[in-house]
Amino acid sequence: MQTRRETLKHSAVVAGLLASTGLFPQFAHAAFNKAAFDAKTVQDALKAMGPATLAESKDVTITGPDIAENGAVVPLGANTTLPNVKQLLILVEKNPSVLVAMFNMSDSIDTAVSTRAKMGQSSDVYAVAITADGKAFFAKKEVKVTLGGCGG
Amino acid sequence: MKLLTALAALGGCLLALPALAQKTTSQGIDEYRAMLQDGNPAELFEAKGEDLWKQKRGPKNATLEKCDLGKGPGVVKGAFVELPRFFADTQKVQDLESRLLTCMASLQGFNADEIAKTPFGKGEQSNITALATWISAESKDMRFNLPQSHPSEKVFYEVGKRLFFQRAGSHDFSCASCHGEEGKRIRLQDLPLLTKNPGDGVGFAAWPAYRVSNGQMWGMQQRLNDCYRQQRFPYPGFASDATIALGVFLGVNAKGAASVAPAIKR
Amino acid sequence: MKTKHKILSVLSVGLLVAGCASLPSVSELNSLTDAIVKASFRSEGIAHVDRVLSPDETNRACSEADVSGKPLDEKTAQAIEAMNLKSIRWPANGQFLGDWKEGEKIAQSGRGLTWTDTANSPNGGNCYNCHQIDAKEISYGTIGPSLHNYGKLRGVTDPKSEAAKPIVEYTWGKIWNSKAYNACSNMPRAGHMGILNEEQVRHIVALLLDPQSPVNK
Amino acid sequence: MADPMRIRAQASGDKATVRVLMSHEMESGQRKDANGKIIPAWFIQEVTALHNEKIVMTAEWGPAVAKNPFLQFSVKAAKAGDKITLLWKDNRGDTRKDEATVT
Repeated sequence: MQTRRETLKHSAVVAGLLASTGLFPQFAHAAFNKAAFDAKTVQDALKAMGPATLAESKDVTITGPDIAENGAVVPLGANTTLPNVKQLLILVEKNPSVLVAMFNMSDSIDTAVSTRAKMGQSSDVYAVAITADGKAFFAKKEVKVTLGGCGG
Repeated sequence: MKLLTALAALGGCLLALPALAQKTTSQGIDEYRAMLQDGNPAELFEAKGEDLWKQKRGPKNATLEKCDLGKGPGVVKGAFVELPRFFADTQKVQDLESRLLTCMASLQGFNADEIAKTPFGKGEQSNITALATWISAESKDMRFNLPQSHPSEKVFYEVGKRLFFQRAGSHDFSCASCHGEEGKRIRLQDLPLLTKNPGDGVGFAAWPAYRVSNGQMWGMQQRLNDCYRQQRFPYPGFASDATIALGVFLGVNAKGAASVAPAIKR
Repeated sequence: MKTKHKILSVLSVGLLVAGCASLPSVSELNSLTDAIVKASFRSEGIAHVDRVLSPDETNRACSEADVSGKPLDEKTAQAIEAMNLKSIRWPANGQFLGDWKEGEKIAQSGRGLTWTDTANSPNGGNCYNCHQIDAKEISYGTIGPSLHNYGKLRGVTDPKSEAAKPIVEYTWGKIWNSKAYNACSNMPRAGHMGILNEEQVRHIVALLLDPQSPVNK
Repeated sequence: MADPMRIRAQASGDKATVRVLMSHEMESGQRKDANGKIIPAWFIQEVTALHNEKIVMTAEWGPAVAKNPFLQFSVKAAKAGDKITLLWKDNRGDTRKDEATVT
């Protein structure tokens, strides 16, 4: 593992790199998919992503706690054993906007990602895998969000 | 889409099932906490703190590398698990944060009174928290062993004990109302018994900690400050003798507990 | 600054004593603690510094007993209970029971009276922080006893009946001033200290004693 | 400028597990300030991961990713000494790039 000092040293160099443009032209993403991130339902989010079909699949897994002590940080993971997966999505059904994160896959990584989401209340959470031929497969589970401490 | 709707309906049924058994709840929460252990955002503050320690800053453009945290100038490893303690140069019992304030004033030329008045998380206060986070991390897994040889340290323990049992405020709460008995909870939060060693990485041995609920890094000063707020007490000054005496009481009681700081908390 | 000097002098007196004996006396430590409290706390928002500077007799006696590790002697305890019992304000309109649904909301809320609250924000009862009440709420504390089936277990089928009167009155009194029944109870004195008003106490009593309340279902 | 990320990349077998912590408010856009005004959303919107300067993953995030985000993924055919680079860009256009060496 690299030391913290190295990270800091690197970041100084890196600041310069970012300033001098064009070193990573790949960083210019396709335009942020605003429609997908504004969607209020799982269906609408997927519509904005493009796939025509959606089915539950045992080959997709959503990982997360059964109970989250605090909705501010809920660890969620999506992974799949399906071939030709183009994108992995993490969604929280009862959030004001359902789509939490979208990951564009490549052959160089495992089709498994984890991150942490905010959840306003207990809800179903979804992992969706979109394949190259435009099909979407999902898994879901319920995550309960408990109240905090003294409430003060 | 039909399937999804059907499944959503099923989800609704699941929600309507009777409440989960208590045991399952606490197991579920343990599982949740375990999931958060890997990747504690406190690491971000740790890195910042180490950088701040070695950086020339303040009116005197100096680093903190000559700061004496109790084990000699510049000695960081092991200092955390022996604080608060008596310092001869200030003739005061000091905790980690008040000691950092002293060093920032004497070595770097900062105005200690001004920093003490700054709200938590702002300006130099957030730097003190980052420094405390890194310094605590340098004593990770070491066992608490606060000195009690100087008379002032003994006096502060006794004062801290009185503060721990002080019932006051609109709700008559003392620290002991919540932390005076074994195996109690507020809502679902387990409450450590703080009149003795509550175990490795529990209570005093778990701060500074990253608070998941608000995404903030808290040192012991802020932890105690918020305890007092919830106790409905008036406001304890930053690095005030009351907070330090309470720290001595908790720290001495925690003797032998291994430090897990910086921890991650709900 | 003046207080700071005072404190230092108190402390150094303590230390001089410590020089020859092992520790300052109990009364010296008590007054040093008072001086430190005075120098350390300040008013903030609605949390006035008086809240720690002038403890009432109940809190003073109970804190001291806690420090010593010994419970209050029976006579002092009884005197404190009698004093607190006398302070209980019984419902002005003779109505002990309000709406249990409102009571549930008050029991859920832990808000009010901190320095981040305002004077006109409604206070909660903090009940679930320490008690199990409605079994459907899984997030409850255990500092106080479970109150699930509170009325049922006490045989209250009609809170308005003569038979239920002692339990109804005790429930009111306990919420209004817990120390009337247990001198050094951990429970706040909700009515006595102005945490909850009469109307709110009525709702909590209903939550506990109304046969329609989920507590008794 | 934003604080550095913490990146750990650990090789095991024929791949490396990458764990990243980013320093960011991730303001949801749902919260109100003391005066009742909505605090505008402020969040990391784009993330790119590179293995020895080759892009292996890109991501788009919304404001529901938790504050001080955590991200974990595994890079195939990565070995000790390889370089892992992460970049992010938030909705205000602020960016950050950090690197780590696989161990």
